[in-house]
Amino acid sequence: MFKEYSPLDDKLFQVMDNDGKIINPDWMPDISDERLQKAFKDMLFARQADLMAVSYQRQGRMFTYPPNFGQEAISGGLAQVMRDQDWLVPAFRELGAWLAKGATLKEVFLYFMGYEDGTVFKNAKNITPISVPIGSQLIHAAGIGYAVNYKKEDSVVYAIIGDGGTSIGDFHEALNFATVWNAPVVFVVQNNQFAISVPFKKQTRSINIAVKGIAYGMSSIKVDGNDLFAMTRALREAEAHAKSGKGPVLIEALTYRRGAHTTSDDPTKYRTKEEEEKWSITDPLDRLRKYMVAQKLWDASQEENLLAEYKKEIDRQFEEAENYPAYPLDDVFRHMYVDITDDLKEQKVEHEKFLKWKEGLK
Amino acid sequence: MFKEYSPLDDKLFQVMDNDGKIINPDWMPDISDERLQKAFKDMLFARQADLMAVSYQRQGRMFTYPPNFGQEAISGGLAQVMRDQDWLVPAFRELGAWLAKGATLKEVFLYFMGYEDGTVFKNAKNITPISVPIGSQLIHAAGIGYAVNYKKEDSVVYAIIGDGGTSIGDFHEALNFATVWNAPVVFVVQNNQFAISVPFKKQTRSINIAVKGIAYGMSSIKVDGNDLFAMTRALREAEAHAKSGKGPVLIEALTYRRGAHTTSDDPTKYRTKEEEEKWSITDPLDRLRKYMVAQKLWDASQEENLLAEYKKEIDRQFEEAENYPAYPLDDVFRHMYVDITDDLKEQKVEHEKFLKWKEGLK
Amino acid sequence: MEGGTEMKVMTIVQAITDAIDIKLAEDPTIVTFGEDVGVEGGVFRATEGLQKKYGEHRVFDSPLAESAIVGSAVGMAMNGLRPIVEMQFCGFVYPAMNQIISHAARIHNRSRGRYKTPMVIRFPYGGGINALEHHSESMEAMYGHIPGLKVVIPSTPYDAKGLLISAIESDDTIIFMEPKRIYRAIKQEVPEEKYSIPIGKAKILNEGTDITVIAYGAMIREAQKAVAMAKKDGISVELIDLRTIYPIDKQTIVESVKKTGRMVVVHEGPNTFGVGAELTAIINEEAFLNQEAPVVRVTGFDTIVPLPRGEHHYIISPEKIYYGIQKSIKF
Amino acid sequence: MEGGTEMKVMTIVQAITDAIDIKLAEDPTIVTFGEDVGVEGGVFRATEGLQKKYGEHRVFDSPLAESAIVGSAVGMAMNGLRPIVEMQFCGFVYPAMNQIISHAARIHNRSRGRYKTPMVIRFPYGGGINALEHHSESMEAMYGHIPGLKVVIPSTPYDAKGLLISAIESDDTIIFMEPKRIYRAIKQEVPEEKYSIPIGKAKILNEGTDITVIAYGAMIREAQKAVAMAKKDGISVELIDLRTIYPIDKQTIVESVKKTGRMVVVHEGPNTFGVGAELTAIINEEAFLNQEAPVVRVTGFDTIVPLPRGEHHYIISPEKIYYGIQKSIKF
Ligand SMILES: Cc1ncc(C[n+]2csc(CCOP(=O)(O)OP(=O)(O)O)c2C)c(N)n1
Ligand SMILES: Cc1ncc(C[n+]2csc(CCOP(=O)(O)OP(=O)(O)O)c2C)c(N)n1
Ligand SMILES: [Mg+2]
Ligand SMILES: [Mg+2]
Repeated sequence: MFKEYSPLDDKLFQVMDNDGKIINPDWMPDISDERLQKAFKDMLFARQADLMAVSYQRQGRMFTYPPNFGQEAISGGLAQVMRDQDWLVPAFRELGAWLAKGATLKEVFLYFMGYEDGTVFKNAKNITPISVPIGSQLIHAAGIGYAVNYKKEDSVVYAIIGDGGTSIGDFHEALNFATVWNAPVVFVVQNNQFAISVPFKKQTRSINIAVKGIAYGMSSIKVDGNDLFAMTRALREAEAHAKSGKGPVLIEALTYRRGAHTTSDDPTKYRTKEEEEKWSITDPLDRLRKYMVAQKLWDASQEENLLAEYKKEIDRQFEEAENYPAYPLDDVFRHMYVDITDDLKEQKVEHEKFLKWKEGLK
Repeated sequence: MFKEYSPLDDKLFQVMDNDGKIINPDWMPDISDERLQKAFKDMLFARQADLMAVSYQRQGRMFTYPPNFGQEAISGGLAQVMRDQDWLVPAFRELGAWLAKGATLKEVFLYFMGYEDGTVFKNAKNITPISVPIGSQLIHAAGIGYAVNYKKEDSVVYAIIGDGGTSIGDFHEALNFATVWNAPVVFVVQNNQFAISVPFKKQTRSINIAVKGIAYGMSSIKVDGNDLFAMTRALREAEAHAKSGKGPVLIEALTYRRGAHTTSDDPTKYRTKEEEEKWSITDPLDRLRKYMVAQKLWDASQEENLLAEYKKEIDRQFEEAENYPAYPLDDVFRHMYVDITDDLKEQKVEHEKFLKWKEGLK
Repeated sequence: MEGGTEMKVMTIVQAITDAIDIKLAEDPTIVTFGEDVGVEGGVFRATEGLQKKYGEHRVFDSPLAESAIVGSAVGMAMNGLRPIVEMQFCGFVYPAMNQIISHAARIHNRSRGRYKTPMVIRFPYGGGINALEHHSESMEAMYGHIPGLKVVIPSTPYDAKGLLISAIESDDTIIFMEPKRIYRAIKQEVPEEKYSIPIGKAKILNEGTDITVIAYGAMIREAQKAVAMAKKDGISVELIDLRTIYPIDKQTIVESVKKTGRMVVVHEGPNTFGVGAELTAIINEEAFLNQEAPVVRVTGFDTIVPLPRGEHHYIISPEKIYYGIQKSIKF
Repeated sequence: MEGGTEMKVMTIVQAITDAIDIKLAEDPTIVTFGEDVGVEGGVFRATEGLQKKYGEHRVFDSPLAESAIVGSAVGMAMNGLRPIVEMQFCGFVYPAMNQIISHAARIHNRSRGRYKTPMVIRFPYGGGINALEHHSESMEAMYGHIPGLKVVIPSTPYDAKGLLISAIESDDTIIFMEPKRIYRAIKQEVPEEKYSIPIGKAKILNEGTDITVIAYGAMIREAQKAVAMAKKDGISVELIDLRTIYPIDKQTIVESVKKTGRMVVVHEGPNTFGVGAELTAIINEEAFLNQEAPVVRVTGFDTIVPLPRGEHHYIISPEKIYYGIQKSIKF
């Protein structure tokens, strides 16, 4: 596949068109009906949670939140390939992938409500915490991949980054180390066309992101990131490639950030309604729905009921998060080291003395 | 030329073979006989200075020195294109290029004897100081190039780096910024196949270094760095490209570091005599001499006399450097800021008090 | 300022925009760039409107790469420009550390004065805005420890404008750290015209006789509240705004402590190897015989700034500063 | 050490190799890598012979990229390995600052203890070897200021081995700085077997009553000469090797100064915001009433370490330390 879709030709790997028609049946991935229904539901759930997160934030019930609206098929594809023993190395805009890996929505809410506890993802196997410094997590993926080889594990590492992130040095170093080490890493670039306000065309003059793999001798492909089938198929090929010892793969997943960068951003400052509308036609959920309805795998009339159910569940998890216990003073200190220093113990004791004194003031 | 010699084909751009025969006359650059004689002499001088630098160091008369032995045609090519208004942004292994730009050998010796004064290159126009942190100087080149465009200057920026340097994040960021800004920068990678002890094949899995340009949409080419004609021609094409507003160019100059990494390095630890001998056949001076002798542009029997003259001159400059005035205390402080701080003034005064006290001890 | 000067009410962030605006208008060698600096006008709107006014060549977005932003500014400076670069947050400067330490701070020395780097690296710092990880750091002591840098932190709109103008006009590399917590919290009348405030000079905000409190940036406001609490209890506090982290205005500080005999230092960054340590050392060296009590450090913990729900534990309250004052007084 | 232990004369660099060797033999999760670490055995030969002994998967060269070296070690650690990485010089760590500050120092806290980063980042530091620019830095205070790191500096072969073994066995991220100036200058009998020296404990090298001198790394040797000079003049110096820069062993230092009443701190790195400042602050806080004189800082200037011909101005001589001792005594 990496030969057929050489990024040098800037061909986009698609399986399904915007109307949900399969235009590239040779590359249609094998997904059972049940699995597909689950995939669609999960994407629907993620979108609903995402929309509600934005509105919780507007209500002042959460601090900041990075919307995934429009990018659900990338996480949806990852959900098709990630196994327990595989690693997910995310940035911060991978809601569906986190959930697929075993994180709970409540945890995600907790994180964006301001608790580190929310990024522990304690029931998710092999997932690294949310990583905010752009690009830096890709290098961890290379290291994790080295350890996979070293320990002869059967794991693939899925590492996620945005289009803006491809400009930073760590992107380059990570891809280089991963290839030099033949590490089983699949790098997925969510090319949502913006880094906050900066459009992709200001990030680089390369014809696309996938060609950047050539600089490392890495197999790479540009995929329609709003096409669940294309994403799934590309990820499966990448998985096979990585597992067979052929080294890492770079997947550019072309998509569009339909929402704001975060809830504190206002995209009207830097892009047009027309552009937004143009991209809305490619929406990953709409396309998949059309396909599934046509295949009689989905009854759109049920969707409202389902959404009502989802809303309840999302509200429930959000409220649970809202009722999370207060953040104890001890939590500021106790995780700083495995072997905590006297210095930190003292600082805590001293602060407690102050708190007592402050009590006395009143 | 960048089309004809696409780095994707891993074709090496050569004009002259190892026997000094022109094998690619279409691409032979236009150089007058005098100019060529001067180029050869300059390369000869640089080599002689380089060899003597190593032996001065062995005699304990210099601290450390990075040999250029075997890489002279790269600097030799740069000498053909660099004008006063052009910038040279070097790393630390560009003896011939420094001299061509107007630095004196004495200055170079001073630097490696341990004086910052040696990297001021005060009579050389538009040259940046020797840069030791690998890769970092390429970014300066992008910034200088931005300023060239901003001020509408007629300048080209020549930025030099080694093969090892292509692994570091700054390489990536520099190439990206330069293309995004359409900066008139020619990046020259001296691929001498080693980064200290680490062979090139351990740096990357890309088929060559030139292909890395594709990641930035940058024109690039792999050139025989031991072929003065190929280097000259490639640099001229790159110059024209950069000047015409088409943006930067990446030149991989394939060469071999025939000497040690620096005088404190012992290459026998990590490479074989056979390898060294294999590469000695491609020596840039030997090839050029063969060509020139065949063209009756050079009389090899004169070379010994010339070398004797050069040796004298090199010794003279070295001795001048050795007689350089002592490094005054004030020089530790006075260049730290344009507007020096009271803190530094005090530290100097306090140190002088100590020195007085110490005098009294004796 | 002289009478007759037009004044305008500004926030700190507006004062910053105003300083850059004035200098862009005045000096064609000035450019400003960074992530989202152009069209968007910066995530905190510090460069709002400037691209429209001065064009894309002078005010622009860069690709997402801090090392290249700082490093290319070094190159521009070597070729005659005077760049002002924005790093989006204090916590995102680290990819640029090599360019800052190895080049921006050194080119002048390395080239024995041949090349200058008249550049400003500006970024918001500090906690208290309920932000994600890496958005609340205060690493001024780290920058102060790097030879070749000067480090400036304003605490009011008036100072922000005057100090930033000095920073832009300086021929040295200036780290300009902006207290984002009070970007919009304080409004003040600021002269419309150009003026500058010297780098390296602290300011006595409140004269007092019993104890000296030294703070800067967003901590000034908290310290002022503590000063008011102390006043109620009959303690006369001399409050000093440090304004410049390096070079430190030893004279003002030492004179004050010689008068009061006591000192409290307040800062958000980690305690150990922080600004408080250096100020203590200075007092110890220069006013030892006047010290009536140990210097009290009211600072951040040696921890990562917690996410918002835990941040109240970390953040320095006026009460905590007053606690420090009491501790010193009662010694 | 117990009697009966086999001893071997080693330099510091040999002791380091020995520590890594012992741990590689004992623990299959340990790997070590960096630029020139494999075939070459490191530019200072600290990993000499280890690739031959343990194979290319455990001891290897990496591409030239400090950020990736540190960052991939973080990843390896998250997936169960215990990496030891070498940075070639203190002046070349900066490209890795973001990985160090934002990840190596934080993953444990960020993940609330789910992931540990049991890794050692080791590198030579300090001046005095007639090196090029960037090869003489001493930035320990900078690392000490970063929450989440521990910073260790040995001064003898015995300590180098024992401290490095502790560092490798620690589940925290350790910055291990090696005084390259004395890599080979000191030979000492060192036990062949494994032993460890606790991180965070200073060592009293010389008991004394008149004044406390605190140093570490290559400055210990210089301080010892100063102690001898002082002895001749009848001054009894208590010499303490700090050994760990963070966390600081306050107890040992404070107890000593409570006894002697005077302190001199010696370090190579820049003065302002340096280790001397923090030690002064500690003494000021904990032994104020015992202080008979201000703490004297004998440190590097706030300048870049000059190239070799100027380095003698910068470098700290025994005389300069003794000058500091005199200054304190005569106060
Ligand atoms: C090193 C670094 N610099 C700056 C930032 C601030 N920042 C957060 S998100 C972002 C844009 C990221 O764009 P992209 O990589 O395309 O990801 P997206 O947000 O589109 O998912 C920036 C600049 C950061 N987090 N880290
Ligand atoms: C950031 C950084 N890391 C490490 C070093 C130490 N070092 C000096 S030269 C060198 C190898 C450079 O190799 P290459 O780029 O191929 O240039 P060459 O020496 O072959 O000319 C290394 C690792 C350095 N100077 N800077
Ligand atoms: Mg994006
Ligand atoms: Mg090389």
